[in-house]
Amino acid sequence: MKYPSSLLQLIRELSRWPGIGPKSAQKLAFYLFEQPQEDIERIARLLLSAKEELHLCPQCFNVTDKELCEVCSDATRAQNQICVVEDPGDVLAIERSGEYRGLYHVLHGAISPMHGVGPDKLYIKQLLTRVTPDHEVILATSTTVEGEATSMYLQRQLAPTNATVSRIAYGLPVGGALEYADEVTLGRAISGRQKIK
Amino acid sequence: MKYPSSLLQLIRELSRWPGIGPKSAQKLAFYLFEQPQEDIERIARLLLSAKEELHLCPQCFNVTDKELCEVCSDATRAQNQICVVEDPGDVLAIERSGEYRGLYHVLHGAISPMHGVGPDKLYIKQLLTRVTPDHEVILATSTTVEGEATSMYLQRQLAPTNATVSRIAYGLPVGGALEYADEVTLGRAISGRQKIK
Amino acid sequence: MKYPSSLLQLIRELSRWPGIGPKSAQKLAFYLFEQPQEDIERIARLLLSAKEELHLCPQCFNVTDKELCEVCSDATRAQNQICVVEDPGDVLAIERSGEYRGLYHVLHGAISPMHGVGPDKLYIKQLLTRVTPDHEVILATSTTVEGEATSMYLQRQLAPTNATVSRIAYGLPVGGALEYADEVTLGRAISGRQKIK
Amino acid sequence: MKYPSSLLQLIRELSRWPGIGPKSAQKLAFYLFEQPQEDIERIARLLLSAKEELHLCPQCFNVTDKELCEVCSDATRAQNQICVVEDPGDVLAIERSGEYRGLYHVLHGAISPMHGVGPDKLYIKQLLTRVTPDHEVILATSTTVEGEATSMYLQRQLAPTNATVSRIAYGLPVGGALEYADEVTLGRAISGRQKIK
Amino acid sequence: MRERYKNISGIILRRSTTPNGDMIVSLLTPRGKFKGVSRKAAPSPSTLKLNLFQHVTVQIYHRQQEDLGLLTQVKLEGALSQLVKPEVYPLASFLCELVDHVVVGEMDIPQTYDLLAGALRGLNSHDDPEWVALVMAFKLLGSLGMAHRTEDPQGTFFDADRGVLTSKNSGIRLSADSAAFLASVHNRTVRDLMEHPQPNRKDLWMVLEKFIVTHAGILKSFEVLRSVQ
Amino acid sequence: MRERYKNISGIILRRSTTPNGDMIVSLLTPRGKFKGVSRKAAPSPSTLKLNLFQHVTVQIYHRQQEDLGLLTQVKLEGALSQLVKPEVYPLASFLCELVDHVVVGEMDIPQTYDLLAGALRGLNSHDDPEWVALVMAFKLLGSLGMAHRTEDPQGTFFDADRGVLTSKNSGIRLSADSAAFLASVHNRTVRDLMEHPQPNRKDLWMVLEKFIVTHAGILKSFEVLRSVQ
Ligand SMILES: [Zn+2]
Ligand SMILES: [Zn+2]
Ligand SMILES: [Zn+2]
Ligand SMILES: [Zn+2]
Ligand SMILES: [Zn+2]
Ligand SMILES: [Zn+2]
Repeated sequence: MKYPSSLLQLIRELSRWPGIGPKSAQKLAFYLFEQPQEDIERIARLLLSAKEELHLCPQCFNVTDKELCEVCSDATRAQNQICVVEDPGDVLAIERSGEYRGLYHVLHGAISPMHGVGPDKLYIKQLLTRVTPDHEVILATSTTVEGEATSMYLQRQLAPTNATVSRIAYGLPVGGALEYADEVTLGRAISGRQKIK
Repeated sequence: MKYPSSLLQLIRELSRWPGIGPKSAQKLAFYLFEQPQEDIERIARLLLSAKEELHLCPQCFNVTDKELCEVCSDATRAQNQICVVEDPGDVLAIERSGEYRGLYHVLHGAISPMHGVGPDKLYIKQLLTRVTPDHEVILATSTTVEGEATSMYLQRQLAPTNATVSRIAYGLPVGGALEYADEVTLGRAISGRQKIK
Repeated sequence: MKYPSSLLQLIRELSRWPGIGPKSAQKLAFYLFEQPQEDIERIARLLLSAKEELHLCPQCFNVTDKELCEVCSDATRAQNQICVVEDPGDVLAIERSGEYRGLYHVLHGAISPMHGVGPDKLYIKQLLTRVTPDHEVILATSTTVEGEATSMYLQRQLAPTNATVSRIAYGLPVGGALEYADEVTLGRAISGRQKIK
Repeated sequence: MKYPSSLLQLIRELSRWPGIGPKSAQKLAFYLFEQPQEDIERIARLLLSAKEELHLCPQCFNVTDKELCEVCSDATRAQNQICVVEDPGDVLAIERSGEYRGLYHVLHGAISPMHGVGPDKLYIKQLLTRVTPDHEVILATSTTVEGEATSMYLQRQLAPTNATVSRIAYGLPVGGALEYADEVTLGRAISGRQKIK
Repeated sequence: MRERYKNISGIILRRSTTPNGDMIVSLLTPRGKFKGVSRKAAPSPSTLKLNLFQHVTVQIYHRQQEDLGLLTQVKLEGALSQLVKPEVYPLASFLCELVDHVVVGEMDIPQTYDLLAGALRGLNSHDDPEWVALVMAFKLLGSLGMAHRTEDPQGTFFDADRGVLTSKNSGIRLSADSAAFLASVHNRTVRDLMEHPQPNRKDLWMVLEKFIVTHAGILKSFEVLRSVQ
Repeated sequence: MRERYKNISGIILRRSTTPNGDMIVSLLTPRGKFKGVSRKAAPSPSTLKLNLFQHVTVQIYHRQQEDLGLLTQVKLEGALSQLVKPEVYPLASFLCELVDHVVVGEMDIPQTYDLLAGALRGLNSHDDPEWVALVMAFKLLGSLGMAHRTEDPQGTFFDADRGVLTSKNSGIRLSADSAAFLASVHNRTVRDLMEHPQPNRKDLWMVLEKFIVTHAGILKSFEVLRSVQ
């Protein structure tokens, strides 16, 4: 039996999406088929309008549907703090934490020579032009080898700007038992301990 | 910060799909945003055309884009065999096995009183009208309690048709070690053993 | 700090046991240390007495603490049926199923040239001397490539004995949905289907 | 078939150990049976000698085979630092990190009213008698609710001693991507960021 | 050392698959209802054994800050093969849904547990499964503190709102047999009740459904139950 | 966005279970050898498909700082049912162990991949599987840069230490047929070699084993191979 080609194409397309393997793609396709017509139309419109309305903020390179993104155009946020992250999703995560009220800068990746990603492929130049001596730049790239390398590279590049540079804390994730932390993290948690006044 | 609403809506929509949690939905949304415009248009068209072109075959209730589905309209397939399955995906799976050359009947579910699914919610009446005394009806519903109950129910309903009724074999899945089979399966595998000539 | 050597040795020993990683080994060691003295003595005695009292049955090569194992010495069991399995644990599993009342033969492994296990490393010769033309030999090795190869090898070797030889059934495990069965298993489940009288 | 009772007892005993379920216990029992006699004897001796030789250090309550544990009797370690942990395994983990050269205090648990563990069930009184104004007490209980509650309780109890009290750092585990950190951890990682000089 | 692993033995009341592909299982034990999740609904030997109505022993792993324990090992203790028969399946579904609906979390209910186990065995083998379900449904309600009251032992009406057998002309009118049954069900043994099946049960089913709907809520299996009666 | 999921299609060279209960699988692809782990050796539909000699497409999830990717989904592309026959199984095991032994990590080996796939198909269907194995073993070695050399095309000795066909009286003495085979095997097509099977192969097996032992190390399947020859 040949499967209906529109179904096959849909399955093939879905299986290319990140994190969706061949089995899930088939399940998804049947799921979508069983949704009412108007839902499918809504999904299609959502996809198109998301693509159409969204672009990168010219200042922080986060995803936005405004000319300047909502963070960059919010005068109540600390204008002298820039939190540097790898991906737009990281902005979302930090915002959800509610602990940060400054600006962002999205690099759109991390330096990874093995994958052919050099500093020039990231929005690093644009960061350097934003930073003045009054700024605090918070390096919030991930703590993977690539994230650390990117963080180190940025420290060097930011030195001439005379801005304050800081790195997010290493330590124990909240809610964890010590036995589940690896020794490197544990070492960092000990050496980075905080005095309780 | 408020996230762009088109992005939020997309994330919310994707997180409703089966097998996609909130984290994956966000990842997917950003992935889709990073695809070129024409790819997004293609995906949207795929979704719409899949929905538009596909419907249930009026004979076997499998998903198809033809008037009668490809299996039902294939004269070379054994017309006197009907394999009864729960879902369209099961047809795909059995076809891939290459072991079956008859027709199908898709019930679109299994009897589950606790979930409010009685026999009347499935395409059972339509099956009964198809079956004649010359048919072999192969019950290929799953081996869960729900699938077994459905199979038992169908056996009773099919009795008056005088068709031959058979049930797919229980036993050890191919590629497995005995220690992973539970005792019920193992018992079936022993009692259903096949003589080697 | 050097850890107490008796603790380290215990952890190292436990981490060698199947299914116990280094983390669990440490956890177990501390758990054992926290047990009362008499419990530890009981465990030590259990280990020693299990090793001392147990040996392989000279007829079926299952683990036993009798001269002849309990199955082999049970006159009510069908003496003309021999179920051939890879490991003693398989006997336990089949017994729990309650579907079998014959004798066993434990091979203690499956043929695996890559791991240096040829037919001569298994209790195959001993099986061949047991089998007479009146026997039914049920091949219940696993359905992995290694188990299948062993089953095929035994079929050939058993042919001259004129015994009836059968193979456990392939099919769907009880309790499963079709979508989880791979196509090979599904094919076997269809082709091995059973008529319902 | 009744299984050999020494085997059954061994399986039952093993299945009581933490993290070992009924299936793993059976596997382990067969594994142990297949080990040579001298190995089993060695394991039994290990168990007994571990129990016999080990006890709690009268100063820090870590597990040791010396009168005073190796850390407590090591004059080169910083005598004015006490790292408070829940379990002996935590000492092992911190030692492996190589970042700490002071002393320890093992509480043997965390406060958990739900499980009937109050402060009096832990070695807290013994800690309070150790601490002088010159000490730095590093609270390294876990970051779970129980660990936090214990840490807070200790802060209160330690206040009158005038010792310096600190808490291990919260933050991102080393090697992780931001997207995998929960928002609470992320918030802590941002607010606890370290200036790079 | 706190233990994160727990072994629990009980009857599977319900299993459902989340959109995420995980399987959530409700287990009735003498100590209440426990829920666990089996990741990804993959047919590991574990999930295969997590079938409706079965008696299993599971190992539950409790993670930090998650309320649903993870099912890590499953041992099948017993399965009743006849519960899938068309005349039995809706009845077994109904009893399990009822118990799942009423029992919430940990509570001491050894009697309810024994009654449900007995009910399933009865449904599996008795030649009048409908009577088993009817008797055991009332008994289960009683064990959960939801027995109806008897205002008048001679009453021939059942007032579902108040949950009483009454002689006032309100609610469901009962046959003499049914009235006698309702007046005595919570005082008689299961064995005695089973030995005196009642041929006409329409009104008892009506009473049961109305009583449950009023005092516990609507069960999904009512619909299927009615369609097969 | 970096992708942590990768789809890889290849042939399963080896699978082994760790003491921990995980299953580690070696996969040969045109781009080298990949290893992945399937957790806990539970017979998820995935692990069931991860059988020796099979052609599969797997989804590998790469976690931070772990070199072994996690096998998350498996699609069976093809399985050859006759490889378990007693006269074929040790031969298939031998070829896979050889390739698993020599190929280390990522490398561009489309030819080796095609040869192994062809060899397994040949073993599955050809009525002289031993000849298939012999020819393909030499071809596989050649594709991996381990071809023996020909010092003298008329030579009738094989010097395994130097890996040469020679006329000097050293090493294994060859029949005329075998010497001709060894002189030409790397210049002839598989088809041509298959069309001219050689009845006497004892010395060729000796050459092959000695050559592999000297230049690649001992294979475990040699022992079983010898016992069934
Ligand atoms: Zn911006
Ligand atoms: Zn059709
Ligand atoms: Zn449907
Ligand atoms: Zn025996
Ligand atoms: Zn053995
Ligand atoms: Zn000490």
